[in-house]
Amino acid sequence: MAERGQRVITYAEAIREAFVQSMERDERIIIIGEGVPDPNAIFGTTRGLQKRFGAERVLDMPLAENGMTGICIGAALGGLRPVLIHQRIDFALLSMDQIVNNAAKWRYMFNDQGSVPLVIRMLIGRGWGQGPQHAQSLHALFAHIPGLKVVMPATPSDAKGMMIAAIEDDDPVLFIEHRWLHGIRDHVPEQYGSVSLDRAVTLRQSKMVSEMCVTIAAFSHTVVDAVMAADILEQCGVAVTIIDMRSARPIDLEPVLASVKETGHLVVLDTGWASCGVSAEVVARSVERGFSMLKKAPVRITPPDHPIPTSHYLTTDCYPGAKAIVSAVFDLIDPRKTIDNINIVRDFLSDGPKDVPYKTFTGPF
Amino acid sequence: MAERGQRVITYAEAIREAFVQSMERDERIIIIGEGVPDPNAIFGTTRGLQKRFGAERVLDMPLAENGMTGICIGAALGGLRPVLIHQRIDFALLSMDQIVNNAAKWRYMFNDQGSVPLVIRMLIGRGWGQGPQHAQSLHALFAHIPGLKVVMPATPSDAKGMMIAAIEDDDPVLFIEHRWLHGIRDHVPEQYGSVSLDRAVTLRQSKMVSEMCVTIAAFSHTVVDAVMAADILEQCGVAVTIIDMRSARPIDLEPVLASVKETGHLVVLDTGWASCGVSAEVVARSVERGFSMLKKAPVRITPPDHPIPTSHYLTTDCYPGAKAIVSAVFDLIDPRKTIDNINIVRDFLSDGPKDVPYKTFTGPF
Amino acid sequence: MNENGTQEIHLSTLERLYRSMLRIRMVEEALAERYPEQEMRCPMHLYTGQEAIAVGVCDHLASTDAVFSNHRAHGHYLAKGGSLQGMIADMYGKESGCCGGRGGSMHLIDKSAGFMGSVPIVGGTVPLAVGMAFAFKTLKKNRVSVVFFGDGCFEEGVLHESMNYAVLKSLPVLFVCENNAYSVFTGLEERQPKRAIVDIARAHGLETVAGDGNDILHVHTAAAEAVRRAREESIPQFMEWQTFRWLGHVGYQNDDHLGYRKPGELAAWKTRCPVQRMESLLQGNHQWCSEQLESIRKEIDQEIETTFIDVKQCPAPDPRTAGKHVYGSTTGSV
Amino acid sequence: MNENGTQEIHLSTLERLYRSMLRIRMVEEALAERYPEQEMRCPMHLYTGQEAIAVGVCDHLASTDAVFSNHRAHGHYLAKGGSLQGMIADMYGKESGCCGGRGGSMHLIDKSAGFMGSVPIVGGTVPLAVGMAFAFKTLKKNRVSVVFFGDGCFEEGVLHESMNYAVLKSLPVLFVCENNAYSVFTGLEERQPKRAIVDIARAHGLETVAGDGNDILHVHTAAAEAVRRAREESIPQFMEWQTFRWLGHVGYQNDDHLGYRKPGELAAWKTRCPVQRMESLLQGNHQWCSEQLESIRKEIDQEIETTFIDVKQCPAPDPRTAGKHVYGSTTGSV
Ligand SMILES: Cc1ncc(C[n+]2csc(CCOP(=O)(O)OP(=O)(O)O)c2C)c(N)n1
Ligand SMILES: Cc1ncc(C[n+]2csc(CCOP(=O)(O)OP(=O)(O)O)c2C)c(N)n1
Ligand SMILES: [Mg+2]
Ligand SMILES: [Mg+2]
Repeated sequence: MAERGQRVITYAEAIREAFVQSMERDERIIIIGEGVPDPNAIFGTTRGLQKRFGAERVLDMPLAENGMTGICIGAALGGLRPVLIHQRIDFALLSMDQIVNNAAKWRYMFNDQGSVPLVIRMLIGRGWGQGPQHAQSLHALFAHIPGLKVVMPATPSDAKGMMIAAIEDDDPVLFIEHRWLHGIRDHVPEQYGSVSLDRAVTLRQSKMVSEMCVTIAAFSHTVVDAVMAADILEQCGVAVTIIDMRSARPIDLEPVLASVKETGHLVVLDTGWASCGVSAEVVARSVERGFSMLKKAPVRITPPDHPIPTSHYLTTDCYPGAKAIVSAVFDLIDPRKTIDNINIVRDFLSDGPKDVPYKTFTGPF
Repeated sequence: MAERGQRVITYAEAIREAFVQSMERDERIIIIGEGVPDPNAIFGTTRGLQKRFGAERVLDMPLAENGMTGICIGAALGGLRPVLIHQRIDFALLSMDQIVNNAAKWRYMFNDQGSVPLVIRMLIGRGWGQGPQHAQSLHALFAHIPGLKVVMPATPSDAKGMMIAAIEDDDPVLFIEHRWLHGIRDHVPEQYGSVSLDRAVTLRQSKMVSEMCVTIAAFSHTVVDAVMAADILEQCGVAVTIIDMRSARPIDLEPVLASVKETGHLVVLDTGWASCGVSAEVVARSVERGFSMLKKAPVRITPPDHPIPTSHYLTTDCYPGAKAIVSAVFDLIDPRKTIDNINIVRDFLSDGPKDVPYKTFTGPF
Repeated sequence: MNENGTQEIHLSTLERLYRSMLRIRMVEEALAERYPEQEMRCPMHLYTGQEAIAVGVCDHLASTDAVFSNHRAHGHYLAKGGSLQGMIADMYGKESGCCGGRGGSMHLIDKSAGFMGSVPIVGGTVPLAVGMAFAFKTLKKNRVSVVFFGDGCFEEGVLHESMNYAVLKSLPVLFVCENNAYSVFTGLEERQPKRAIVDIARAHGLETVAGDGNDILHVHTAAAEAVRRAREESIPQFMEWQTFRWLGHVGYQNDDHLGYRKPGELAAWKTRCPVQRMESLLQGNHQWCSEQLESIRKEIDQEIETTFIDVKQCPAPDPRTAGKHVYGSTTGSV
Repeated sequence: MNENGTQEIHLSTLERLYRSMLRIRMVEEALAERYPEQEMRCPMHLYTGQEAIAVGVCDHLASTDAVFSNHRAHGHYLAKGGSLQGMIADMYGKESGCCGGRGGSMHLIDKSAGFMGSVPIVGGTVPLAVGMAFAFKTLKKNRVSVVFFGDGCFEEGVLHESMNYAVLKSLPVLFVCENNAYSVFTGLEERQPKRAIVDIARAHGLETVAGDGNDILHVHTAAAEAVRRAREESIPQFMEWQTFRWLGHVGYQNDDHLGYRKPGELAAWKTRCPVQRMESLLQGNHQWCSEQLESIRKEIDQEIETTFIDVKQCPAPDPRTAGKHVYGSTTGSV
């Protein structure tokens, strides 16, 4: 985890730094994707790489998601270590065949005689009217498939460390970034170093002074919501433990169970739909393994079960944030509490537009 | 549900009958898929249809899953009612883009100004060395997506009634058939009639005489396993209620909750992987809605978390059947019971090859 | 026929084409002007510079013919007769928008005009147009289905699957490839080898035509024949038109300073502005005076201004309706 | 060159080609004979009749060159030098199989021979071969990557995406389309319009050749040049060979009685049996006596018999190992 004293950079810069340091170390790494060398440079994350590492290792590509995924698998089997990038995870649906039928199974079906060291970065869009086909959080589709690793770092230091680990990994890793995390700044180690792909982490743990306590297990950008909610909840006397789940496959339940043992209450947050989502899996496993520790049924907080409309007027309730979390926690630990009669909440939660990551953001996106 | 006195036909014949009766009623229905008019006739389910309804309504197609799905969506928007068939659900991965981005969202994103009355039949393969790419149970990928309906009938009468309902439905319905169900024979109504797509059904309910009772919620072919397990369990004094879930989206939890209220024990069976699967969803919802009724944590019984190998020697434990269910139920209701000391179990469970649906079956498959 | 193989076109047609192109141009200029107000909160891909293609093709279509399109849809939508009010209202996220606000710039529809839908997944609508043509043929409707897409889209496998089926079944479909030489910031040479798109389409068995997409007379004449052959003989057609977008891939600004295009490329294409070429034609061959042009401009301007005023007054949709219409009945909701 | 444009081929080469074709034929005959015993419990797609293509192409490849293939892989695998024992053992589901039993007929691999993998998802390996060629070029290895696929596969969009990239990057890859006119029971005319597959490949910018795939001399000569140009000049190549499978799509039996093929089609193709044509050539032009042919047959027969005996004695894999190798480390398991 990030430590004080390290210099502060954004999530996007952290990914870029992971690329630079990895590529310097290992000549076999190539970066490929629509727009990788272009002026936008995948929201800055690939800026300058082509100049530095040459056009043979840093490549744009045709619009051909399934074909290019297969080509990257072939290149990986041939000794390269490709990182393939999709600017929206929605585009990756075109390549489900190659990801699920080939990448996920190559090592297994050929009895360990080959592996696919391929990283596929997929960005989850949100806000500024991304709409039904550009704002999906589809990671659960991949988390269902044995043979894949599916990580969703939420902090800049994890973004760097997990990208390095993903590139070092000999198996296919889907590296899923929420677009709204890119601007987040935090302390990030300067040196090359990996963060393991299969460990959830306790991000924050407030001291329990009463029975009012809760465990929040959060994926990706919902970690940000969880932190905001925890600020509010703590001021209301609720002790909150936030587990940044980090990975959707494998799911590391240990810190969740350890915390639930103390709190007895679990809230699971995800950016993806509930049904057959990673939130369902966390609930199912928590119950299977921690039934007797739970005082009440775990609660899932996820987007509602419909596509995301474009109009910002319509998306008000599509991205449940801190407010929804606080409400859910109140319901769980003390149903008499309501969010409306707590002044502190109003101070925390702005009524500004909900379709931008921060107030000064302007479109287009 | 099927009633005694009706004539007995197979699951495959029931589907064919649904086609014949639907197509006679509605000229707009077309059937399209690789091999639809060929001598194998999709395992008999499309036999004779081309002769009867003509080559304009009953069509073979090129190998182009994504394109043909889009073409069927376009045809549906243009006033036809296509039924598209994939001989293996694994091939449908190629068409995830059209299914998820277009079919599932058309009505929603265009504010109810169009709908996609499309049925996509997908067959789950199993046995006779289908192996890693031909024996996947991928329905959870679709069950995650709002805008789709995903049904998995387990009985011949449901196969007929739900196919009729799927064809009548104005929204995209994925009709998922387990290959091993095709040969199952049962009473099926002769007349045209639909079975609703969103209702689970209590298939069997044994009288409770003691505390030893359990609710089994089963999808698709696992209903067959559940019935076998129930036969054994009942002889051991365990009362079993089997809910045939019928649909993976929507999931109808009412009969499950009603039964769990009585039994306090829930076992969920699915042919698909556990992680982010429909079994996870059933467990999560049962807990969310029935926490206080559950005496113990629900149990999931699913294939192990790896691809299916080809060798029949290796698949012994890949398809947990009646034996695994009986064991799990014993663990749940009385951990001292073990399957080995119960003679009756041995009589029920054969040691024959596990890669064929019935003993007289011969390959190739 | 003149030297371009184009027919002499009646003045009333020229005026219609001019009006249609100019209207698209002016609507997009108005959008660009207002976009920085941050009230149209959705990605927008302006069509400026490419107007001749949409207009030249759609002029031959009836409202019962179908058009599908992509992320860069404004021109196709307007040329096909889609409601201006419906489009702009959707960009503002309003209830009266053509998708009730659910779509925005990237998802347009106006079924009454035969504009059957545009979506931003590249290639997403191509097979849909083929499927619609299949329905037209099966249901014996005397209609044509048209799909507009870019040079980038041609790289998607689904396009080839769609062409194969269109030819296999002799469907009344017209593929219109707008080759503006870029996909976002990426030039054609980084995505496709040096060979002609249209040659691949022809090898698939499609009837093809290619040319200068900024020459409305060429587009219009070729499209007349293509639409006729598709409609009357059910022979699928493919057109590849060279053109250029003037503004950035997304957003409202010129982005030429970013340096991803060849120097002078934009300037050269601007001299081939389809709107201006038509103005010269009208003023030259047909002796129109500038007042005539000006009055058309005024009319359109009036329409646009009124529309924006109307749209801004329209009510926003109720967020509680966001969950509606996932399914036709309620049976599907989980 | 002779009239077919084929080079005169040295007798030792002819013998090698003959042996390789005959061996594939005899292996598959032996498989068909034993398949009904229900001990090889996996779907099998026999290559009988098409042997000249695999053999004619693979004869020019080194074991460091890569071959990828599809569901109908036995011929490609054996022609490339894949272990017979490894293949048959996998069909029997044995631990010593080339995939430890995890693959069976539809998933073959022998990396030591450069047979890099076959899978039954149609089109699945096509981009992989292109990617491997990309790695060869990037890593400056002087190698060629080859993929075998059928006429049905040509309908998959991924093929076109793969061709586009191969040409764009000038990769040392050879696409070999085995056009046996059927996909399962479905004739070409129900899946593709009347135009040549090879023309589409050529329009993509590939160097192409097409011809009678049962004429080993033609295949062999053309492949020599194609492999040379791919290897030395890194120019991607495409071949379309007409051929015919003798047996059913899957399984071990002749299925001609089902009537899905044109009457007489199979019989006509059988007269063009590549093995027999080579025997005639050897006996005619090269005055081989039938004893010479017979002794080769005996040798192969011996090898096959021994292999089956060996394989049957091999141990079955332990079902408790079925969960292994999902990931390289244990970190991925859930
Ligand atoms: C399947 C898919 N891949 C990538 C994108 C991102 N994207 C949106 S528009 C676009 C450019 C498409 O280029 P072209 O088809 O030439 O159309 P143009 O923008 O030039 O009009 C890209 C890459 C997408 N929307 N969908
Ligand atoms: C993506 C996909 N679609 C469909 C199938 C079913 N299938 C298996 S082999 C085959 C025929 C392929 O025909 P072709 O490519 O001509 O090869 P051939 O069998 O003639 O050698 C089909 C349709 C599949 N395996 N994968
Ligand atoms: Mg373009
Ligand atoms: Mg074939």
